[in-house]
Amino acid sequence: GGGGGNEEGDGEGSGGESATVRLALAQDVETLLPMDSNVSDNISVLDVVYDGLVRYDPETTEPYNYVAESIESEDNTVWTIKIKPDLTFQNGEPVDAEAFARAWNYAAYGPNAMANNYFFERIAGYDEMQGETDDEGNVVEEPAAKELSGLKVVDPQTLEVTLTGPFAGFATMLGYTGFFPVAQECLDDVEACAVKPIGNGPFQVEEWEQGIGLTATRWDEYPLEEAPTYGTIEWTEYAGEENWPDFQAGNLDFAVPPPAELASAAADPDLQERFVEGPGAALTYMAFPLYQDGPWSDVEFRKAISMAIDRQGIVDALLPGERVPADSWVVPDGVPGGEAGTCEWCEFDPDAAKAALEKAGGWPEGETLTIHLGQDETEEALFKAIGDSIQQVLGIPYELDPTPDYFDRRAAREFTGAFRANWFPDYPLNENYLAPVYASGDPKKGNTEFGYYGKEFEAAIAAGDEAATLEEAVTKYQEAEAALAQDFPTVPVVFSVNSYYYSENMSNVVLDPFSGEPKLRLLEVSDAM
Amino acid sequence: MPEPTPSGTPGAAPGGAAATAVPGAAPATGAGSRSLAADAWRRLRRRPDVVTATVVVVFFTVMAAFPGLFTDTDPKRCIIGDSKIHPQGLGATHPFGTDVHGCDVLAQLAHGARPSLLLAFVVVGASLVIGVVLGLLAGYYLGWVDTVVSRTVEVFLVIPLLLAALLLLSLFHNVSVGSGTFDVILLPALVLTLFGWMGYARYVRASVLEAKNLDYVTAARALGASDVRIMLRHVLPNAIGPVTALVPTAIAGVISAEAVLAFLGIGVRPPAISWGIMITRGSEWVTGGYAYLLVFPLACLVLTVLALVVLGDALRDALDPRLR
Amino acid sequence: MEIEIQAGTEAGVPAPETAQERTVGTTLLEVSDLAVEFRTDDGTVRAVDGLSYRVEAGRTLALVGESGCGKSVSSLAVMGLLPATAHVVAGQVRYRGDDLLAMPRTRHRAHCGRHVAMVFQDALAALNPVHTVGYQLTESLRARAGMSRRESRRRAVELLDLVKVPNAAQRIDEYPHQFSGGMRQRVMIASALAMDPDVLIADEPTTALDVTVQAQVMRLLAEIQAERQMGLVLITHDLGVVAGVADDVTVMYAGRAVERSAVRDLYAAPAHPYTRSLLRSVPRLGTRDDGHDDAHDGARRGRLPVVPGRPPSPGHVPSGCPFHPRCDMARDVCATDRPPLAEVAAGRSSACHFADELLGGDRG
Amino acid sequence: MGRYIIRRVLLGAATLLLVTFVLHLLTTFAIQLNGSPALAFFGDRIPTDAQLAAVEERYGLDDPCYDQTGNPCLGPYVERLGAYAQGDFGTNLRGREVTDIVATAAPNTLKLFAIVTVTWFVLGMGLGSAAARWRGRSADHGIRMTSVLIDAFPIFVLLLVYRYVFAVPLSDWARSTFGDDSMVALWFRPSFDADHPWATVLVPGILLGLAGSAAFIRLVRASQLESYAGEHVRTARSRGLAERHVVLHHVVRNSSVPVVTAVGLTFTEALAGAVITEGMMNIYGMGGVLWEAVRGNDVALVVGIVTILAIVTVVVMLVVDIAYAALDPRIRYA
Amino acid sequence: MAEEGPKDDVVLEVRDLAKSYPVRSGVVLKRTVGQVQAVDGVSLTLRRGRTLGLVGESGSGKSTLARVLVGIEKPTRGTVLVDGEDVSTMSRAARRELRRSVQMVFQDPYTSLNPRMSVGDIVAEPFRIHPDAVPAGGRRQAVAELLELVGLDPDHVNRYPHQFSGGQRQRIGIARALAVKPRVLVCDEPVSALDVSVQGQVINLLADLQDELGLSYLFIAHDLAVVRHIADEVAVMYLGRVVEQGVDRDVYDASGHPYTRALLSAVPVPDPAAQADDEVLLLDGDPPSPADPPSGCRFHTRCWLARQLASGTGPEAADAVETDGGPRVPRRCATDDPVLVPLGRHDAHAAACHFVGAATAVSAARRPDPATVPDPATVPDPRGS
Ligand SMILES: Nc1ncnc2c1ncn2[C@@H]1O[C@H](COP(=O)(O)OP(=O)(O)OP(=O)(O)O)[C@@H](O)[C@H]1O
Ligand SMILES: Nc1ncnc2c1ncn2[C@@H]1O[C@H](COP(=O)(O)OP(=O)(O)OP(=O)(O)O)[C@@H](O)[C@H]1O
Ligand SMILES: [Mg+2]
Ligand SMILES: [Mg+2]
Repeated sequence: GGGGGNEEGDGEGSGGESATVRLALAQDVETLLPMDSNVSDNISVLDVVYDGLVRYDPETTEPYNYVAESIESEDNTVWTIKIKPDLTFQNGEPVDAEAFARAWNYAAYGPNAMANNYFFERIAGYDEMQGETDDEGNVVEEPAAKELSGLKVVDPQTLEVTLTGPFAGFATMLGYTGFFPVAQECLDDVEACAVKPIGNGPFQVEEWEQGIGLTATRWDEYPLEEAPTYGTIEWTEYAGEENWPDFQAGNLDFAVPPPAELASAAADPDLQERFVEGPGAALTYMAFPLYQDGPWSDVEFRKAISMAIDRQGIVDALLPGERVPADSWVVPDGVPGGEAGTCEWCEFDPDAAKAALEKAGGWPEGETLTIHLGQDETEEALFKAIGDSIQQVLGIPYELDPTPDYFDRRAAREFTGAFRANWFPDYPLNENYLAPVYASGDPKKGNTEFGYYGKEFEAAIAAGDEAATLEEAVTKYQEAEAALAQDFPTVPVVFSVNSYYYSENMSNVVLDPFSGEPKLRLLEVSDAM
Repeated sequence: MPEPTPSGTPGAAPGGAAATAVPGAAPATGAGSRSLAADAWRRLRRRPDVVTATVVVVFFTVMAAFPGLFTDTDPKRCIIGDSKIHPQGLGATHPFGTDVHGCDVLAQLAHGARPSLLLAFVVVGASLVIGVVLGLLAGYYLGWVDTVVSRTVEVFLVIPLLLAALLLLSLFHNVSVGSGTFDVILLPALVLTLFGWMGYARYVRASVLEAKNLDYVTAARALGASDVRIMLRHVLPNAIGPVTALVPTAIAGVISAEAVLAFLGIGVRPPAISWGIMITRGSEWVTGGYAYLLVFPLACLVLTVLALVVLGDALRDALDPRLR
Repeated sequence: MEIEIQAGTEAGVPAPETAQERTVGTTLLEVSDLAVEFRTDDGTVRAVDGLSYRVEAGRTLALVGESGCGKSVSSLAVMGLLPATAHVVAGQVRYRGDDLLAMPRTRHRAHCGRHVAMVFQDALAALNPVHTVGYQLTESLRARAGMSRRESRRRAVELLDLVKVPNAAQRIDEYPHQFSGGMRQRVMIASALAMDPDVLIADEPTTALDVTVQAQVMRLLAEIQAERQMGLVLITHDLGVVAGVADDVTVMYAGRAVERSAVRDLYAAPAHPYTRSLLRSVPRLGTRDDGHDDAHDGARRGRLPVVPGRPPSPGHVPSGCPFHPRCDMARDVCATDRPPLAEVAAGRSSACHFADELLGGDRG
Repeated sequence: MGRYIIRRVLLGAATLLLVTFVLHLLTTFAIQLNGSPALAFFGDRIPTDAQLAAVEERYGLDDPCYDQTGNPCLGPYVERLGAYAQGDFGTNLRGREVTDIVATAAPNTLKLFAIVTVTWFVLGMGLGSAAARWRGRSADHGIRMTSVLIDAFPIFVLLLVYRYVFAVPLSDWARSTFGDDSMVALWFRPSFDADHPWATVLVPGILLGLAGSAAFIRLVRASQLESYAGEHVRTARSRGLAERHVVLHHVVRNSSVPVVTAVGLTFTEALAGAVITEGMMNIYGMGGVLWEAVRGNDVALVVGIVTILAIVTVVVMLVVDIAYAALDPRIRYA
Repeated sequence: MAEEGPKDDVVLEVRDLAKSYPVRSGVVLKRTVGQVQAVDGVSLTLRRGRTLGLVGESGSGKSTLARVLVGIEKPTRGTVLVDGEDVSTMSRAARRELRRSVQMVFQDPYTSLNPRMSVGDIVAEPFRIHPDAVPAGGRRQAVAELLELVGLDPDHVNRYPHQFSGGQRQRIGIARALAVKPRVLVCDEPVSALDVSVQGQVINLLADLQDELGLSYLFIAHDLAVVRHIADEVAVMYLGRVVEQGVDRDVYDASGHPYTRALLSAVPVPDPAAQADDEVLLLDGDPPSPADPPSGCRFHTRCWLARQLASGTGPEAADAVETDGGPRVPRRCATDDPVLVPLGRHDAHAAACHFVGAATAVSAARRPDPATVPDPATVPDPRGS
């Protein structure tokens, strides 16, 4: 990491303050409040507007201290965070322990309904801030507390955090958007702040015309080191992903071609020079309603399905360069603890698949396998191909059921067949791929989504949480993944791949393995305009 | 030769004398009363463009009815490894190539004809009936009938199709509609009909407002014709012009709307096949060098619509005696 | 067939009428040998078959004849307004020597309205329902002579006044459906007169008018004619009107002229049996030939004398003389030979084998 | 007539009430059946009841009636009406003012519609009249077939091909020929630019208009043919008027009732096309906003936007109905 | 009187009938600026088997009256009695039956035929509406006979109205009206577009039908000779009012109203020699607008008699007043609305003129020379005798 000071542009590439980066932004971004921002688009904006306690290494995704001077814990339960001195918000307010406590309390308070509320689950006093609801979801009891009891401002530069139990990965979480500090002025008028944030990062939001575009300019008094040299970032909001022609016409600096254009873009030598690629963090997998009796209750059936999917063929035909076949439950590259090949039955093997199905007792005559999914064209294409593959190999007729109320039906356990699922991690740790998805602690019902309960798995996760060091924890979590592999509740299908084409003015383009977005703080821009 | 009497035809039997007066005139009973429809049929048969169009329509109708005649490949047999094979020409395994998923394009075209055409005709037919009936009643009676119809039209016009489509989906998502052809198109047909009749109603109402004041309508009323008769025989035939102009293109509209609905999840659901779905999917690949994925289904659609347009226009002309 | 075209003298637009003086007796319009055919489902039908007539400045020619004998169709042919299913198969229509039918359509059209104007038979249908009467009256003035809006409005009132529509100033803003049948007919006449044409073809211009207004309108036409030396072709069934205003009469039967004569001669001694029967058929105001008394209950009045039989339809015109099946003088030759329209006396022509007999007999 | 208009305005208000109510019902049932839109907020994560309740409250979906399938939820409806009466159209799920959203989105959509309407009108009147005038000749066949051909292409195909095949080379060419910031370069921009709304909405508008024009061309042709058959056309010709004048004043004018109906319907029909066009050309407009709102079950936004659309529609319909009487004096309203 | 038959002899009777149309102005926002009194207080009776001729100025409300009679228009005021029964209070079924028994021939043969129906269908339509009129099998024959009856070629059943000439279309309209053998036929200028020969045939036909079937006709025409020929009684309308009515001979030979006299004098005689020396009693001035009818006697603005009287020597001359812009007329004419007064030999003959006597007196001569009109003072008051 690291960039130069404000004045000196290093080398011919840097165009100085007049240079502009033009990016696309999804139109459904509605807020820039850090506590409320949980999709990659506003996260990527906030990444230059705010500074977190830690930041992640673009290569390894290892966290390193940034606003924090140090983050320490004896027991992985009580954490002491020291904050660098003399830091301020763009409005002049100090960035101190109070600024963090203020933000975290606001986010954790249930009635504020912040999108990142759940990140604070592990901090002591979280439950008291949530209130009670009855079965119908009506609030029966107001929250007892307005502040997290586990949060203590020791002095302006020191914050002490007490967790409900040990968690070795806590420091890793702190670079996430939800943990950014906010100014008092921001909380005084949250609505204004959501549109025009008061950040502490190298850029400040100039104007945000919602639905149309967002402009950020460099904050000249930025005190820390990771500041780019160019002056302006312009985000144009897009309703869909239809921005490739704009890139071609020179109106955007970064873009990804649609599937049909992939081949021609790859064949263009000029474009190939301006191509960057890196592993992604998202996993697409296929799940089964284990809460229901069906052929899928048999693990052999699930294996049969998994081996019947021609992952490589599907990726090559539909999404070359955008996905890679998955053979594990945690993305192998870029996330601590990620390992390739943990899934033994993720190879396409028609014969083995047929044999497994045989073992499982076959598919009931005359039935159709329903595959539930949300309304997304890419996914529909993907799962149609999966369905075709299954039908081809196992002779199981299938039917796609794209529904708009996918999440609701899934939560209500209404699915009657296989369904697609996605996981995009919140912070780079293998734990985040496992615990939130599969752990439930409820042997009867299993987890909400698909009714899975794995005894060994739960034990390994718990052991990981209690581990003394992060390394140790990661190993434990890997054991959990191995347990999962044996139970085989879900079928990993594909991992995402991050890639971008960029314009001639861009150099030093590095993709964040985690969000897949270009690292704006590392980017160098020549002033071609 | 009649007796030349200056006082003219003698009193009784009026008509009798006159009939013999013109030699060479065919006896009155000889001329059967040909209907307008029969007339139209006679003149349509003779036009080459009509014949061509009929052949096209029959071709696709047969395709819809018996897709097996055109291909013996199962349209649902999709092998991802065979993805995007370019057309190989007739006689080969994949005469029209394969799509992204490795499904045979020809097989899909043949099997996609039925849902698409059935849907188009059901929707256009049903909305035509609803629209024409309501428009006719509104324009003819005015008063409260018009108020009710016009308000209903407005309400339906402003409620977005997509919103209603989504609602209907949620109403029906637990109802298993089955997988027969008609079941497959039931939901989209319902939605598109419910939100497709208003235009016809407005056009018909407008023309009826004009047509009902014409003298011959008054004349029919004076004859004691019932309102139904006046509407059907006198007002409607002279008010239907704009609507007949819209119908053939509406068919195309329905087939493309079906594609949008399919995407929403209430159209013809994949892996069921329809031209609409093929067009939507094909359009994604048209720029990547796989134009045939769009061209084939679109050509089927365009051909059908063109044929219908030719037929529709010819029919309209044939049914307008004033153009003779 | 000779076609005379004044080689390129005036391209398209005819010269303003002031350039061409009208003196009584100048031949303005001459129709010769006109034949019109319709294409129908039952084959072609000849609606007009060899019609000739001549219109002179300041004179009125009456076209009379059976309903359906081709009077309107021939007029439409003169105006170049035949429907698409009809076409002229023979003959010429010369306006001041130029054959209108040989001209390109636009040039022919340019003659319409200004040189040859027409009043249509069906007044309501012929008026545009969506334009005000005032607009339609002066449309040609505005579009062709570039008259201003205000001036044309004034002119519209004048024209409507001219044809005795009450309250003209107000009614020019009304629409045709608000006018009574007679008023519509007067509007038609007024609009045809708007451009001050050389020749006016009036197709039953007064059928919907009461006799007082009819008299007014006919007098008006006569005045205009006298003043401007306009040639008038009057198509009518009212032999009383013919007697009152026409100078010459052409009697048509089954698409062709069967008698041509000056009006007085015709009434005095018809030279064709059809004409004779027509004249006999006219109901007369004064004569109640039945002699029934005041008590209406008993005896019925007598019947009107009529020509027996049905008029031939253009599809089935009898051979020989088309009138022979209904003719009280018919002999064998009539069924086989078609008599030509031939001069039978000074200024009189008749298409009857026995015209001499007819004239002689009447004289004697 | 004056009374007719007053009555129509009152009826229009009633329609609005009805529309908002029907919408309210639809969206309420949708929520009751689909479950709370708040769930989508959590994506693949499963919220606790408390979290859900908090989000629901923020979305104004906390009224218990939303959990009882079949309950028409009159309370929230009345509340909403009250707010509307005070000009408060509420906020969307994310707390943004509906009026603010509309204020940003509506002008772009209206620009699009203006171009669509003009395209329709010009093409329809021009080509439709030409086809009617030369009925049965090759011009007629050509126009009809071409228009149907274009019409059979779904709008998204047209836009897609334009964007991916034509826009970039055209835009490059325009930039090199006329300069980077020239009007022409803007015309061919592959997507909308809020700074130059008219220039960048031109081509998409024309394409959308093109896609819908076939029906309109055919409509114009059909109604003009009807007029051509009228005897009054013969009268006009007998006046020696130029054919152009006859066509304009006696054919076009007499066939204007269906045309006006069509123009009246453009607005509502174009909205469906606008969803796609706006999405593909990245125009921030009513179609796209509504589409997202519908998909996100954003009740307040849906009802707010549709109410505004309904007002426009009701007014347009009223104008059209009045125009009928002005265009055809024979039409009388009781 | 002899012809005052029993009451049930009357098939159709109208009492004090009025019909007005609103006059609108403005292009978009139309306001009603007045009323056209198309028909204003007309009372008439039509007897079984008789013909009532209706003549009058164009625009005087004849067609409107006819339309009200057959029920196409609702009267603004007054009642229509058919067989003594008030039409407005009839049951639906009765009204339907009524529609069948009262038929109409429309004035405009061009617009009253559906352009999309073949002639056969048009003429057969009444059979379809009233299926009991002719058994289904015999309809084709019946249509052919009807066409034959009105002098059209039955081979033309498959043609469409636009393929016929004006007169032919008029005959189609007559055939249609005759199809269901109505009891009353309202003919609105049924022969105006026919040549005299066909006209004669049609009129003979109507007369025959009347003799055979006892039809009653309301016969509207401008051709007074035709009316005289066919009608038993005649009513003369002027500006929405009946100004004179009576049996034909009385009205024609001893007209009591100056308008009737003017009408008669204007009839063109089909004899050029005779016409040259005929003096037509031309009415001066414009026909007044029915939207704004003149005060007093509606005819006074154009009345030759009133003008004569005003310029004569009698008491009326002394009393004469100036109408605005118009001629001097006797005060009574300009202020008092005359009522129908009986005159002449029959009670049925009545005219609405203040100076009926004066007009009758000059009626003796068929074409009165205005100069020889006797001084009204010397004319005995008809009511007095
Ligand atoms: N479009 C047509 N198609 C076929 N025949 C037609 C058409 N128009 C007119 N005719 C026939 O041509 C003949 C002449 O018609 P035309 O209108 O000239 O008669 P007319 O002399 O004006 O009669 P009328 O006095 O009744 O108006 C008629 O027999 C009619 O049937
Ligand atoms: N629909 C209408 N709206 C307004 N005024 C009308 C309407 N119909 C008729 N009138 C007016 O009523 C008056 C009487 O019309 P009507 O048609 O009854 O006259 P008419 O006696 O039949 O005349 P004609 O002999 O010319 O046919 C006219 O002044 C006419 O303008
Ligand atoms: Mg004629
Ligand atoms: Mg009339």
